[in-house]
Amino acid sequence: MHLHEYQAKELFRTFDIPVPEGRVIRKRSELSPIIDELGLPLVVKAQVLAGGRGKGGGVRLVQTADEANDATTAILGMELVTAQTGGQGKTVHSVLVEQGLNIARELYLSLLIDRDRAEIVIITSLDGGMAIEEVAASTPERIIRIRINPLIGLQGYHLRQLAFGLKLSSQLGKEMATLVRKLYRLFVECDCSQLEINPLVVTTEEQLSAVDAKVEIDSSSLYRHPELAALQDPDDQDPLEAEARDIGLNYIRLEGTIGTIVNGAGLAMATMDLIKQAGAEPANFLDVGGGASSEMIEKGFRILLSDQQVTGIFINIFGGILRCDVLARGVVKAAQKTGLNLPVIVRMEGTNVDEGRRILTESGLALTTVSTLNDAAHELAALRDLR
Amino acid sequence: MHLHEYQAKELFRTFDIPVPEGRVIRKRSELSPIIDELGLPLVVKAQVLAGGRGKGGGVRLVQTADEANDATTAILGMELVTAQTGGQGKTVHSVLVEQGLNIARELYLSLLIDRDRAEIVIITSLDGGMAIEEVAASTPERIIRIRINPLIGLQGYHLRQLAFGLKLSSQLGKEMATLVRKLYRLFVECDCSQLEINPLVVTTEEQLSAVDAKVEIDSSSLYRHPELAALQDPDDQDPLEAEARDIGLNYIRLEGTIGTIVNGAGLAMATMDLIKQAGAEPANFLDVGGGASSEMIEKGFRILLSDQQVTGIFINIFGGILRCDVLARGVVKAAQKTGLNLPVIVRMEGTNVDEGRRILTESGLALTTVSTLNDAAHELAALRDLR
Amino acid sequence: MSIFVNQNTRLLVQGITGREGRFHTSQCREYGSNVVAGVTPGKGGQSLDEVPVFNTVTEARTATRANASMILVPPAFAADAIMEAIDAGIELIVCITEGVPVMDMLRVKNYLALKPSRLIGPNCPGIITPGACKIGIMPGPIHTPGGPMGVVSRSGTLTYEVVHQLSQAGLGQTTCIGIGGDPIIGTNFIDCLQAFEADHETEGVVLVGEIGGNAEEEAAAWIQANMSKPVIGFIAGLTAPPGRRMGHAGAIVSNGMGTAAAKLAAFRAAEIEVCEHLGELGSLCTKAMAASRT
Amino acid sequence: MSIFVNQNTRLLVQGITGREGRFHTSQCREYGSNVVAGVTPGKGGQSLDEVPVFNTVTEARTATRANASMILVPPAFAADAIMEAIDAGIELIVCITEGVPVMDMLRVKNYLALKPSRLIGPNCPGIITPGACKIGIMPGPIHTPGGPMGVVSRSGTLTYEVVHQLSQAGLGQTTCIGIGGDPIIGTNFIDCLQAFEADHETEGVVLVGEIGGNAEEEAAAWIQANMSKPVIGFIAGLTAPPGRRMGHAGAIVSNGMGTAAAKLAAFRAAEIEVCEHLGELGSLCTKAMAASRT
Repeated sequence: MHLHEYQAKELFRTFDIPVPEGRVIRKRSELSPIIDELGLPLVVKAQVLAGGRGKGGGVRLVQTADEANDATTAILGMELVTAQTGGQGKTVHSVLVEQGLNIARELYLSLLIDRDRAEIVIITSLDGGMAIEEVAASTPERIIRIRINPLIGLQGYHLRQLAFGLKLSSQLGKEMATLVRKLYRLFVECDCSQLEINPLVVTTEEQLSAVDAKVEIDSSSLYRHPELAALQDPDDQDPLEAEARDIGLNYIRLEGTIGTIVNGAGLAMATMDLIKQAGAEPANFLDVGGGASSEMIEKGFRILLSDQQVTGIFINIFGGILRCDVLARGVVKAAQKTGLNLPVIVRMEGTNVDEGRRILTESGLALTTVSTLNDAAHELAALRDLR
Repeated sequence: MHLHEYQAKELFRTFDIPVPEGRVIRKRSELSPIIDELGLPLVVKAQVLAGGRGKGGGVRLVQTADEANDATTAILGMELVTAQTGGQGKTVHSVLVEQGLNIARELYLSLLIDRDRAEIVIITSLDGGMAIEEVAASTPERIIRIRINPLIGLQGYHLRQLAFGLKLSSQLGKEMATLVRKLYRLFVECDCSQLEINPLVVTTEEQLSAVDAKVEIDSSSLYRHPELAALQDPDDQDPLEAEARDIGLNYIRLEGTIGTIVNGAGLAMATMDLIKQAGAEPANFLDVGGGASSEMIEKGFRILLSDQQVTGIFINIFGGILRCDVLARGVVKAAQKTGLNLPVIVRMEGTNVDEGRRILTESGLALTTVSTLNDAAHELAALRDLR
Repeated sequence: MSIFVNQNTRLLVQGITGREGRFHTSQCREYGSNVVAGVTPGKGGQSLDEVPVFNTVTEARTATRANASMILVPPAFAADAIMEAIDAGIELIVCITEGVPVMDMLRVKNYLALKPSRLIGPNCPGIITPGACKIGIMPGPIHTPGGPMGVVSRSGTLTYEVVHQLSQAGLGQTTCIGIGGDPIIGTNFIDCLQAFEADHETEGVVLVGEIGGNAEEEAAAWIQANMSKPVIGFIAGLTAPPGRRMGHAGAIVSNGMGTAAAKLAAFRAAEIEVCEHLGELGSLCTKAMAASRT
Repeated sequence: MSIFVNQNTRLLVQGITGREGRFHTSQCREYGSNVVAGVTPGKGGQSLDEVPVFNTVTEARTATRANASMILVPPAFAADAIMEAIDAGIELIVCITEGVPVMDMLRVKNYLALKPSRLIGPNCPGIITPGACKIGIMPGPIHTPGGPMGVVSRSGTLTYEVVHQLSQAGLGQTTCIGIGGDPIIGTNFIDCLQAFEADHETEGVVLVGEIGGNAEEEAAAWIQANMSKPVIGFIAGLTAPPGRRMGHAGAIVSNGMGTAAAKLAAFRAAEIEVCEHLGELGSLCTKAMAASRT
């Protein structure tokens, strides 16, 4: 789960990590008292969950109240297109208005998890403000990577490697050590998957400040962080995805036309690939779980039917411990209940598959039943041509 | 460094670990207001750093104010002899007066460090009040040992092993879990070497209470625990040992007559053994450090000369990086400065030993110089016979 | 022959009295697994379908000499259950539970490195040596005993699909392992490949990967350097959009890393037989195994 | 031959600019050790008697390919220094520092188990392969190169005494190791015995123990089971009073455990040649070695 910049900065504040003074507004009318309170210059920043907001026009430095008004007017409600949003862009529902700082130097700092080595890694670079991938490609020597074994945690020598690597003055090195200790604690205690500050600013007053903040929380940990779970922003999600999540489905909306219902994430991905290979485009990823109960399939149908782009449905279920005959009855029941009227290909395999196929065939529904994935591919191609 | 029971219980209180209400007094006149405050029955407990106080008459349960007065009078100032004090006993300078509890059950609980496996071990037994060694010998099945790797710390399953092992009710199991979590935190945060609660009482109200508390702190860690270092009790130490500690010497007083000065702890122990094997008794352990500077040797002389039991001195120095000639000059200087007039055997070996021995011989002091340990043994035997 | 589990496996189930635990225990027993004990704190002394239940893993192991454990407990208790099994000296720990926080697994994985236990999972279907022992939630009947194929996969139902095709093609399995779809897992591809390479009955291996991380790339390098037996590789997630977790916590392309394309390229560079179309996996394996035997 | 250190050892000194660090660095260099780098945070870029100083161990190792480190930093910084060396991939770490808190060493020792580095100490004189490399604070000249004896000891000056007697008796040393007097140390007796057993030049070993813990008992059991070469054992502390720490943090008889008598009994049970009187160690070794050669 990604946090908005302003949410991440709130979290930083609770860990006493320095961030610029700022306020979030959702209406332009809220701006004027903030200018009075924070003074000028200010930075107006679109709050959408995507990187590259600056290049997309979502971040503006303003020197006067008029400029602040103009920037806020322009950004609030805009469809912000960045390298990470996709072509359609994301609607800006709120902006963060922050005090401008006197910047002496910009650094980069992030914490992440190395899944292969099971370590926490701190990455820092002398070139704040630049994407770390670009620095890694052009001047890798300007990046410092510090690996931390989670069983011993952050130690003095890690902080020395950081401070000497960034060529910080002794005073600034100490400030950085304090900052990184707090960040590490936040990272671990809040179950972060990723945390990025870019840039981490050194002000002309030799103070550090997290001018940007990206935080991703491990969704599996939210049960123990109700305060973080509450930060989930409904505005920022595809409404269908939000609905699916609320009813317990693992659903991701895509741009194609063939809706899929699959049991199991790996098989669901492979099914999307198969649709693509058959010349069609998957409309979604949908994993109804290994068990694939009829309730879950019914829920899946309802979500798919809400997607106006879907012109056909491919159900790919591998019946394991839950037998195919039970699954088939579930599909029929769900189809009847939802009044399904789109062409549906059902590929079903596994325990009791013959009985399952018989139930599907005899249901009277317009279902195309296939047994192998190769057959499914043929039917998918036909479905594509039909359209 | 060992803490007194009352100090350990103060420390428990700062970690919110339940202990009986109590007050420490050093004079009988302080007792009366405490009886008024705490009520009756009370327990009066001698505060000396030695186990087995109960058997030695240092712990009394009193039901009336008169009994309390009698007990306090008897215990304060007594020479308490227990299995751990040695024959001479220890003078009781203070007593702890505590509220009596309604005891339903007595358990045993301790935390210690397994040096070979580098783990923290919790030992608990169903038989509180008994020495754990006795339980281990007679009914080992009534002891539960839980090993904790310090890198992962105390986990839920450790606490379940404890609660199920002690056959605690679900409610009491939860209380015990809370208690042990706090104790573990105390153990680690205060750098304990050992922590023992015997008995850990279950009251008839189903509450846990640490009725006794033994805590040993790792002396090497005291630099980071000034508040614990301040608890060192001068009353409880041999005055010569306290003096030696204050001047930076590693000195332990023994019951023999041959004082020793050695550089290095292992060699000092071996030297004590050698004295004993020669038929004499070592008066002390004294390690003046691997370097054995003349200042340290002079300090050593002064301590030894303060010990009235010392009738002769054996100096055993292996000159390593610090050369024997330098050492010899140090010995001579120290002997002259301290006005040493006891027979002294000097065994010196190592770098520049010939020059060293020449300096000793020519010093005009009554020093017997030997080169091998076997020669030293002969001289020691002679010294013994002389006495 | 087989790897990690066989007819001598004495299975313990942690969380045996839960709904999932009870059901899958009965399924494993039905398949023939020797379930010797269950653990549910507070239910020690009871028994479930003749399987004795204990309060702690140590008790259970002492009483029954269990050498493997299947963990079916809620995610909040999974790390604790795994470490309890490690400390009790259980040799093989199979954690089925999905949704274990990564921070928990970071600690568990490093703790595991200090100890001799092997962990499979979490978030995995388990491990099965057909005809001998099933530890997990996979459907037993799709498997065929006797080899020649080993199967290792990050997925669940996708593995069943693969196994089914193998069985249909007349290719039995020595052992099939779902290593789990989480970012941090106990046993990885290389551990399994190493064991398959050493197992005499295994003649070839199907490796089923998916987007996220670079376990497939590392496996490919290892295969090229060390593996004498043919490996057939499949990767799921060619069409997965970047930055999204595809069901499995570990299945995510982030910052251009972990793409299916990169993994397939690594397979090809390591001369691994790549299965492009999942529907053809069975026939591809038949061909590959025939080629390797000549 | 030798164990752990030889003429290829490239030594780094952590805490090189401190008083102790500077002095013992010069002593080690005088003996012939190849000191390639020093580390003192904040003094990177300087040099000390031609030895370049770096801010971090990683930097130093990258620049100089140091493969061993001698740590001479105050106790409060020792654990950090050891872990820094571990993470930098230093193969052999020798920590001389006395007074490291046990709780620090508990963590370090377990962390070490995750990594390939070897730690000797803390609270030890170090390790020397006479004529080739000295890492530590022992006096060089008392040693004699060329074997046949290996020496391993928990003590400092007591080890010098032993080595001196060996040299006097005409018995040279392959390698002499002070493993340290603390309760928790990196390399134990068995690690050294194992290495001595495998070292062709070492023909016999002197093992110098003392009261506290049961490392000597474990060593005795290992020797009986695994060692083909003669071992001569000495234990200090027969007259040590129980419950008192005899200088070394680890030298304490507590609750009747760790007595010299028990250790000597274990030696005898394992048929280890026991040296009763320290003064006779040299002659005893001469006899034992002569006997083993016939």
